[in-house]
Amino acid sequence: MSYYLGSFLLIAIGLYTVIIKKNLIKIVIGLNFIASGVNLLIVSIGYVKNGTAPIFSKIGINPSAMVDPIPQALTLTAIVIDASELALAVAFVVLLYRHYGTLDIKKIRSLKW
Amino acid sequence: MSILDWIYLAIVSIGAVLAVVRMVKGPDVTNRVVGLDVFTTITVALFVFFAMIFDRYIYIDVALVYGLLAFIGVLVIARFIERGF
Amino acid sequence: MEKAGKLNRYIFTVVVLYVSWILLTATTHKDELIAGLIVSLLVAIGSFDYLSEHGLGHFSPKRVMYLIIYAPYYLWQILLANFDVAYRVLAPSMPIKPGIVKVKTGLKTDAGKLALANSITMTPGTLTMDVKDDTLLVHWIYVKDETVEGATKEIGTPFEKYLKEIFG
Amino acid sequence: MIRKIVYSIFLATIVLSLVMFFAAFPFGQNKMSVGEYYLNHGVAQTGASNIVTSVVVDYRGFDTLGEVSVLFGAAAGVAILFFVLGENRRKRREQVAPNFIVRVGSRIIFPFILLFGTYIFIHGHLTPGGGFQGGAIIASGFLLLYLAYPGTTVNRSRLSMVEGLAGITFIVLGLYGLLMPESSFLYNFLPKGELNALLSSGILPIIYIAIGFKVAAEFAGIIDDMMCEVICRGGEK
Amino acid sequence: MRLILGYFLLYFGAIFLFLGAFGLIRLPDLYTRMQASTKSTTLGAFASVLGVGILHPDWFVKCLVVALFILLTAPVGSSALMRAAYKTGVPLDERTTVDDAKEFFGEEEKGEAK
Amino acid sequence: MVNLANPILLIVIPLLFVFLIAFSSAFSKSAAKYLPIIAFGINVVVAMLLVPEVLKNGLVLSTTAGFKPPIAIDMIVDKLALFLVIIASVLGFVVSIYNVAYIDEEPEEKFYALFTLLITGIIWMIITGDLFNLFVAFEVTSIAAFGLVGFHRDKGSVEAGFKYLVMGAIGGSLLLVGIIMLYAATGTLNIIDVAQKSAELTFQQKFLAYALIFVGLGIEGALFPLNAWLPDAHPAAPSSVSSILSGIMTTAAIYAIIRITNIIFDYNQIYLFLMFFALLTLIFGEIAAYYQKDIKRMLAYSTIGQTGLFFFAFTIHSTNGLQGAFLQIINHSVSKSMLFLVVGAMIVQVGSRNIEDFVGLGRKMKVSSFFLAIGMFSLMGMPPFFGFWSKLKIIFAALQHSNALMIGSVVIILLMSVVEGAYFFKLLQMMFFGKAEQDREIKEASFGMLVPVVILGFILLFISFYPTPVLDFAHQAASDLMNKNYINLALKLGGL
Amino acid sequence: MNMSLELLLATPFIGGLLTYIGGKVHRWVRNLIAVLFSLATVGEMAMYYNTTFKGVVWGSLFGSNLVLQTNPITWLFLFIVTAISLLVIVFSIDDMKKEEDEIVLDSYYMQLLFVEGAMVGIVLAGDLITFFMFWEIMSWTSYFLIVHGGKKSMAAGYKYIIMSVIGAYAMFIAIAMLYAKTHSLVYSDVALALSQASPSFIIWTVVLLSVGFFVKAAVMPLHTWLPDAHSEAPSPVSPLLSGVLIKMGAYGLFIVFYGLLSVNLAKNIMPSVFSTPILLYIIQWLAALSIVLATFLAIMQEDAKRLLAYSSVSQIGYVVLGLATGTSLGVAGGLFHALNHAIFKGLLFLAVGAVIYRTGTRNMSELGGLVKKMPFTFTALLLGIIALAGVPPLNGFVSKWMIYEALIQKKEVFLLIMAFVGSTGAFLYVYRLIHSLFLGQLPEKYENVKDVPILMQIPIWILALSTIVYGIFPGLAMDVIVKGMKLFGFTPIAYNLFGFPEGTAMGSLTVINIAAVLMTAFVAVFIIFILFPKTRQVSQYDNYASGQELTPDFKYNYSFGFYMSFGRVIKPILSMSIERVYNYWIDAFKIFGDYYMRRIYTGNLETYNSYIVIVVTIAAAAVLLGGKLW
Ligand code: NA
Ligand code: NA
Repeated sequence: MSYYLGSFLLIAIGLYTVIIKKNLIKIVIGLNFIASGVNLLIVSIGYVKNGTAPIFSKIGINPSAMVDPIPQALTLTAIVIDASELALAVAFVVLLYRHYGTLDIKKIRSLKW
Repeated sequence: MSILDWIYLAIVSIGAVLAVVRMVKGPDVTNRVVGLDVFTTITVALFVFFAMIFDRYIYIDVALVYGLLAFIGVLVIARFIERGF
Repeated sequence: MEKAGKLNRYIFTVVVLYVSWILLTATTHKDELIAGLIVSLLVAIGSFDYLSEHGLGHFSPKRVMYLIIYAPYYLWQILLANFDVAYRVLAPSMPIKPGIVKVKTGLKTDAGKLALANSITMTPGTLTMDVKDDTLLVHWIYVKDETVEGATKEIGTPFEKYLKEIFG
Repeated sequence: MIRKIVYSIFLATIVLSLVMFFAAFPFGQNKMSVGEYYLNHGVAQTGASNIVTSVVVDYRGFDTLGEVSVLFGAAAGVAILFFVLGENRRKRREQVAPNFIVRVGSRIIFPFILLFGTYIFIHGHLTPGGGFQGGAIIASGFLLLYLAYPGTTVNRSRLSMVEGLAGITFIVLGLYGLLMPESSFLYNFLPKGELNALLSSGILPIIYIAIGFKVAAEFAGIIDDMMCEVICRGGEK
Repeated sequence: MRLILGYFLLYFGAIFLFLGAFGLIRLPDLYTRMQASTKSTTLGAFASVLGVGILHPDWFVKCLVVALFILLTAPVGSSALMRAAYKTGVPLDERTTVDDAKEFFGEEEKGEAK
Repeated sequence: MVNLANPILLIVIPLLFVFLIAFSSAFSKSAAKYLPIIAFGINVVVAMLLVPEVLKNGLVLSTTAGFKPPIAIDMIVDKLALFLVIIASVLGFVVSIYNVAYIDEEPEEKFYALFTLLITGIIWMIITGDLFNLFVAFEVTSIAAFGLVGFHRDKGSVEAGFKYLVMGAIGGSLLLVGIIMLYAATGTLNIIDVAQKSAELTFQQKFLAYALIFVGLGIEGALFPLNAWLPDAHPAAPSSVSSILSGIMTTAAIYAIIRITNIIFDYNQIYLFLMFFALLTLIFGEIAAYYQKDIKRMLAYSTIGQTGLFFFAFTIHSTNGLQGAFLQIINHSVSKSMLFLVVGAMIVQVGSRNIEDFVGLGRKMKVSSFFLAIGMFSLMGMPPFFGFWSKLKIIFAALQHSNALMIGSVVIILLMSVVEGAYFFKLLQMMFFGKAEQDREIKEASFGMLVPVVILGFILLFISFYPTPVLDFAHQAASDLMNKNYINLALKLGGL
Repeated sequence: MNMSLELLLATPFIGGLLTYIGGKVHRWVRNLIAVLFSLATVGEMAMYYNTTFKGVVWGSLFGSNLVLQTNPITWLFLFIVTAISLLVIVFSIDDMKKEEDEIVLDSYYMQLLFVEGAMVGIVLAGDLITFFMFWEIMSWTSYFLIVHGGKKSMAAGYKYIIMSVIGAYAMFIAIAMLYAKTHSLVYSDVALALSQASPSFIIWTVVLLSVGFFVKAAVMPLHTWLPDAHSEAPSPVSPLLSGVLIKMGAYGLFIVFYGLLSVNLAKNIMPSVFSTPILLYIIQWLAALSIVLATFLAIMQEDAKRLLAYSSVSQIGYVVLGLATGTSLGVAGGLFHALNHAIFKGLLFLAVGAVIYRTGTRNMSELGGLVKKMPFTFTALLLGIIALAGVPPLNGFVSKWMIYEALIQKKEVFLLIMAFVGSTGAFLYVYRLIHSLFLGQLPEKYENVKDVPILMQIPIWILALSTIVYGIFPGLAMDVIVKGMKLFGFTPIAYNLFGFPEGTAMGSLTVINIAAVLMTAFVAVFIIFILFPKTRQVSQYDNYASGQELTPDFKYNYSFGFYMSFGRVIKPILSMSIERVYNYWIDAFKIFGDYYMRRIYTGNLETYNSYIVIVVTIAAAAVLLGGKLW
C-alpha cells in the first residue's frame, strides 16, 4: 500500500504543481512528477511479494518467484514517452522565454477567449 | 541477508539520509547538487551491494548506467549553474 | 609532443575499447569476443579522435611501468586523504584553514594535466577547480603556503614526477 | 490561499478514491494473468532470457514501435522548434569550453560511453538493458561532448539517415513476418538459439540494435538542437 | 579469508560513504564540504564495490569496471561543480585565507573578451 | 503472397514512410513532399481492400508477433473502425496533396514526417485492440500534434503548443492511470479480455478507472471543460494540420471513448454522465464560436460544438443514436477538413485570419468560396446536404426516448444549431455579398490547393445526394456495436 | 403520372443549374433558360392541374424515400408558386440589368429557380420529412435572394434566416416526436397516429409545427423579419416573398390542422370557444392582432416597400384568420385570399418596383406626380390597391367577404371588428401609397422619367388582369378550393362562376351585382366631381410654411408624416414592440457570451489544468459517495 500511496502522492504533487505554480519550469517539473508517479504505480502493480526480476539469467530460476514482467515493459515504454514529452516541453519553454521574456505563465496569455 | 549485511545497509543508509538532508537544506542550488552527487554515489554502491544480496549479476549494469547518468547530470547542471540558459 | 598519426590512434583506441569490452562482458564466450571486436572497431571510428593524442605510444614499456608504480601510490594517497578528511570532519575543533591557491605544472599534454588535476582532487586536503595553461587552481582545506611556488611544491610536485613519465 | 486549500482538498479526494480502489488489489499480491503466461512460455517462445525484453520487443513489440515513433516525433518537434538557419548554426563552431577539466575528462570518457551504450543494447535480450537504455547512453556521450566542446556539430543529415534506416529496419523486419505462414507482423522468424547466448532469441537483438541506433540518433539530434538553441541564438539576443 | 577481506572492504567503504555524507552536514561552506564528500564517497564507493567483487569472485571484473569508473569520473564532476559554484558566487567560509581564484578567473574573462 | 487486406498495414505502411521521409531527407529535399501522398494512397487502397472482408466477416482481426490476443497486441477493424480509417486515410491523402502547395517553411521534411506520423497515430488509435497500445497511439498522435502546432514558431504557435502539450501530457498520464487500474484489476490489457475479466467488478470500482480514461481521452477529444487547448491550437497550427486535428483527431479520441465505454463500461449511469459533458461541450463550443473574430478560431470552436453533438448522439445509447453519431462524424470530418483547407488557402491570399478581411472574397475566390459555403451548409445541417441527415437521425433518435431530459437536450441542440447558423451565415453573407472597402489583389487559390478542396467537396456532394449506402453502413455499424457483435466476433476470431 | 410529378419538382432545380451554366455562355442564354424553365414548370403544372394523387414514392436518391402527393389544394398553391415565379423572372430580366456583375446575376436566377423548386417541393411533399427538407432549402435559397439587395439587405436577410431557422427547428422537434411515435411521416400515417395520441402530445406537436409556420407566415409576434426582408430585397424578389413564400406558412397550417389533425379530433381533445377548438381560437386572435397592428404600422411607413411589407403581414393575417375558423366557408375564404393576396401584392410590389426602377428611390416623400410620366404603372397600381382594399369587383373583395361571413356565422364579433378595422386601415395606407407616388407634385428631377420597358410591363399587366378576372369570376378559384376541401372532410359550399348562389352558406353574393351597384355610385360621384368647382392648381414653388419660404429640399415634403397625428394616437400600442423582446434576448446572449464565456477560456493554463482536476475530483467524489452523485 505504501508504494501505491507514494505514487499517488507524486501524482497529486504533480497535479498541484501544474495548477498552482506559475513558473513554466515548475510546471514542466510538475508534469514529470505526475509521470514518475504513474510509472511508480505501474511498477508497484507488477510487484509480487518476494518476486525477482523476470530474467532467466541462470538455469533453474523459478518463474513463479518472479514479478509480473508486463508492468516493467509498460514502464519502460512510458518512461521513453515521458522523456520525449519532457524534451518537447523544455523546447517550448525555451521558445516561450524567447518570445515573452518571462517564465511566468500568467503573463503568457496572448491567446484567450 | 546476514546481520553483517544489515549493518552495512544501516550505515550506508544513514549516509544517504544525510545527503538528502543537504539536498533539502541547500541553501543554494550548488549545495543541493553536491548533496545529490553524494546521494547518487551512495546509490551506485548500494546497487552493487543489492546485486550481491539478490544474486543478480545484471544489477551491476544498472549501477553502471546510473553512475554514468549521474556523472553527466552533474556536468550538465554545473554548466547551467555557471552560464544559465 | 605532437599528435600521433590517425591510424596509430585508431588502433590504440580499438585496443583500449576491446579490453574494456572484455572487462565489461567478463566472459570469453566466442560470440561475445567477436561482437566485441566488431563493436570496438566501429566505435573507434567515431571516437578515436577524442581518446588520445599519443596513440600506441602509450604502450611504451616505460610508461606502462611508471603507471604500474603510480597506481598504488595514488591509491595510498587517496587513503591518506580520507583519513585526513575523517580527522577534519570528526575533530571537534574542526581544524580547517581553507583557501584557493594557484599551482604551476610542467606537464604539457592535456591528459597529463587532467591526471594531475584529478590526482590533486583525490588526495589530502586539495581539490582542483580549474586548469589553464600551466596553472591549476586548487582549493586547499588547510593552507600551508600561500605562494604559488610553495603551493606547487606542497601539492603538485609529488605527483608530477610520475605523471611526467606516464603522459610526457 | 483559498485556491490552494480547495485544490488540496480536491487532490486529497482523488488520492482517497485511488486508495479505495487499490485497497482491493493490495501491494505485492500476484495480479498476473497474461504476465504468468509470459513467465511460463516466454523463454520457449522468444528465446530471450529477459522476459521483460521478450515482452517489450516481441509480445508487445508493437508498443515499442509506437514508443520509437513517439521519440521520433519529439525529436522532430524539437528540431522544428529550434530550427535555426544554416548561417546561425555555423556561429557555434567558434565556441570553446572554458573548463579544462570537463573538456579533457569528457573527451577521454566519450569512447567508453559509446562502447558501454553499445554493450547495453547488444545485450538487451539478456540483461535489463536494451535499445532505449543503450541509445540513451550513447546520446549522453554526445551530450558530454557538447559540454566539452560547445562547437561540436553532428552531421544532421547523417543522423536523419541513421534514424530513418533504423526505423525502416524495424518495420521491414516486422513486415517480413507477414510473409511467414503465421502471417503476423513482427513474427520472430529467426532461430531462437541457446538461452543466454549473445546470438539468441531471433530478431529480438536485431530490433534492439536498430532501436539503439535510432534512439541514439534521436537523442543526439535533440541535444544538438538544444545546444544550438542555447549557443547559436544565445549570441543573437 | 576472502570473506574477511570482502567484508572489510565493504565496511571500510560504508564508513567512508557515511563520513562523506557527514562532512556534508558538518563542514561550514560548500568548498570544504566538497573536499570531504568527493574524497570520502569516492573511496567509499570504490571500496564497497570492490568488496562485493571479492565476496563474489565471478563478478570481480565487472565490479572493477564499476570501481574504476567511479574513480575516473568523480573528480571531474567535483571540479566542474566547484568551479561553477565559485563563478556564481557561492560564498567562501570566513576562515578562508587566500583567494587566487578571483585573479585566475579575472584573467580568463579578459581572455574571453578578446 | 501477402494478404494486403491486413489492418496492421494501415499503421505500418505510413509509419514506414515516416522513417523513409527521415531517411530520404539526407539525400533529397523534395522527396519528403511526395512521400506522404504515396503512403496514404496505399492506405486508401488497403482500407478499400478491407471493405469486402469486413462486410463478409463483420470484422478483421490482425495479431502481432505471431501470437493470439491477449498474449500479443491485436488490431481490430470492424465496420465502424473501417469507416473512420477510410476517412482518416482519405483525409491524409487529400491533405498531403494540399501540403505540397501549402507548406513553404523550413524544416519541411520534419513537417512531413510529423504530419504523416499524426495521421498514423490517429489510425492507430482507431484500430488498436489493446488498452496500453491505445495509450501509445494516443501519445504518438499527441506528440506529432504538439510539434505541428508549434510549427510556425511564432508567439501564438508556441504558446498554443505549450498549453496543448501540458494538457495533453496530463491527459496522457491520467489515461495511463486508468488503464493501469484496469490492469491491476484484471491482469490483462486486451480491451475485450479486460471487459470479460472485469465483469465481476462493481460499478463503483470501475467508475474511477473509467473517469480517468474518459478525462485523458476527453482532453484530446475536445470535451468541455477539458478542451481549452483546442481553440488555441487549431488556429495556431498550419491549416492543413488544423484540418486533420479538427477533422479526425478529436473524432478518433471520441471514438476511443465510445468503444471503451461500450465494451467495458456499458452502464446507464455512465451514459448519463457523458450526456452532461456532451451538452456542455455543444453549448460552450457553439456560443464561443459565435464571438470569434479569427476565422480559424471560429472553426475550432465550431469543432468543439460539433464534437458535443455527435458525442451526445452516442450518449443516447441506441442504435439510431449511434447511427446518427457516425453520420455526424462523417459529416464533420469531411466538411470541417474541407473548411480548414479552404480557409487556409484564403488566409494565404488575404494575409489575415480576421473575419472582417474576408469581406467580398466570394467574388474573388469563387471556387473556394463555393466549397466553403457547401461545407458550412452541411455543418449547419441544411438540406439537401449530408449534415441534414445526420442531424435528423440524431434528433429522431433522441426523441425516441420521450423523457424530459431528451426533449430538453433536443431543444438545446436545436438552439445551438441556430447559434451555429448565426455565425456561419454572418460569415457567408459577408463573403458573398459584402464589398471590400478597397480593391485588393486577391487571386483564386493555386491549383495544388484547390484540387484537395474539390475532391473533398465532391465527396461531400456525393454523399449528400446519394447517402443511402452510407446511411445503411452506419446503421449496420451501429447495430453491431449495440448488439456487441464486435465482442463476439473478436472472441471467435481472436481466440481469447 | 409518377414521372411527371418528379419532373415538375425537378424542372426548376435543373433549370437553376442550367441557368448558372448558361450565364457563362451569354446573359441572354441565361435569361432565356430561366424564362423557359419557369415557363415549363407552369406548363407542367397546368398539364396535371387539379388531379388528385397520393403517395408517390420516389426512389431513395436523397437518402430517404421522397414521398409526393397532390390534391386540388396543392394545385392551388402550385399555381400560385409557378405563376408568380414566372412573372418575377420575366420582370427581373430588365429590372436586374442594373447589377453590373454578371456572376451575381447568374446566381440570382439560379436561386430564384431554386426557391421556386423548393416551394414546389413543399407543396408536393407527401410526408413531413420531404416537407421539412424542402422547407429548409426554401429558407436558405430565399435568404440568398434577399441579401442580393445591397448593404441593408444583409441585416434583413440575417434576421430572416435566423428566425427561419428557429421556426424550422421548432417544427423539427415536432416532426421528430411524431417520428418516434409512428416511424412513418407520411401524412396519412401521421394523421392515423395522431387520432390515437394523447391530447398533450397532440397539442405539443401542433403548437411546435405551428411555430415554424407562423415564422414563415409572419404571424405576430413572429413577424419581425418580414418588414425588413421584404422591403430590402431586390424589387422582383419582394413579390415572390410576399406573394408566395409566406403562403407556404399558410399551406403548412392548412396541412397540419386539416390534413394531419381533423377538426373533429381537435374539438374532442381540447375545449372550444365559439365552437372553435381553443388552439385555433388562439391562432385566430394572433391573426387578428396581426391584421390590426400591421395595418397601423403600414400606415406609419415612409418607405413604399416597407408599407407594402407591413400590409403583407396584415393581409396574411386574413388568410390565417380564415384558415383558423375551422368552417368550410372560413377556410375556403382563407385559401382564396391566399391566392388573391399573391396576385394583388405581387402586382403592387412589381408596380412599386417599376417606380423604383425609374426613380431609384422608394422613399414616398421624395416621390409624387408620376401619374403623367408612368400612366401604365399608375393604372396597375390603382387596380392593385383597389383589390387590396377589398373593393368590388376586384379579387380582394370576395375572399375578405367570405372571411367576414364566416366570422359572422360563428358570432365572433371581436374578431370581426378587428378584421374590419384592418380593412378600413388598408384604405388609409393604400391611399397614401398611390397619392405619394403618383399624385401631387412631380419632383423636378423626375421630369424625364418614362414608363418601364415592355418586359417589365407584361408581368404587371398579367397580374392586373388577374385581379379583375378573379374578382369577377371567383368561381374559377372556388372550383379547386371546394373540390380540394372535400378531400379534407369539409362540407362543400355551393358556388358558381360569379360567386355564391342564393340560399347557400354565403347567403347570396354575385360580384357582378355588387359591382354594378358600386359602379353606379362611383359614376355619380365622378359626375359630381366634374360638375362642381375644383381647387386651384398651385405651382409647386408657390407655397409657404409658417411664413417661411420653403427651400427646394423641403418642397415635396408635404407627404412626409402623412398620418402623423394618427400615429401619435396609436404610438402606445406600437411601443409594446415585440422587437424589443427579441433585442432583449439578443443582448442577454451577447452579455452571456462576452462576459461569462470569457471567464472560461481565460488563456490561463493554470485555470485550464484546474478544469481537468475538477472533473477528476467530481468523479472521485462520486465514487467516494458511493456513486450516488446523480
Ligand atoms: Na532489455
Ligand atoms: Na505522459
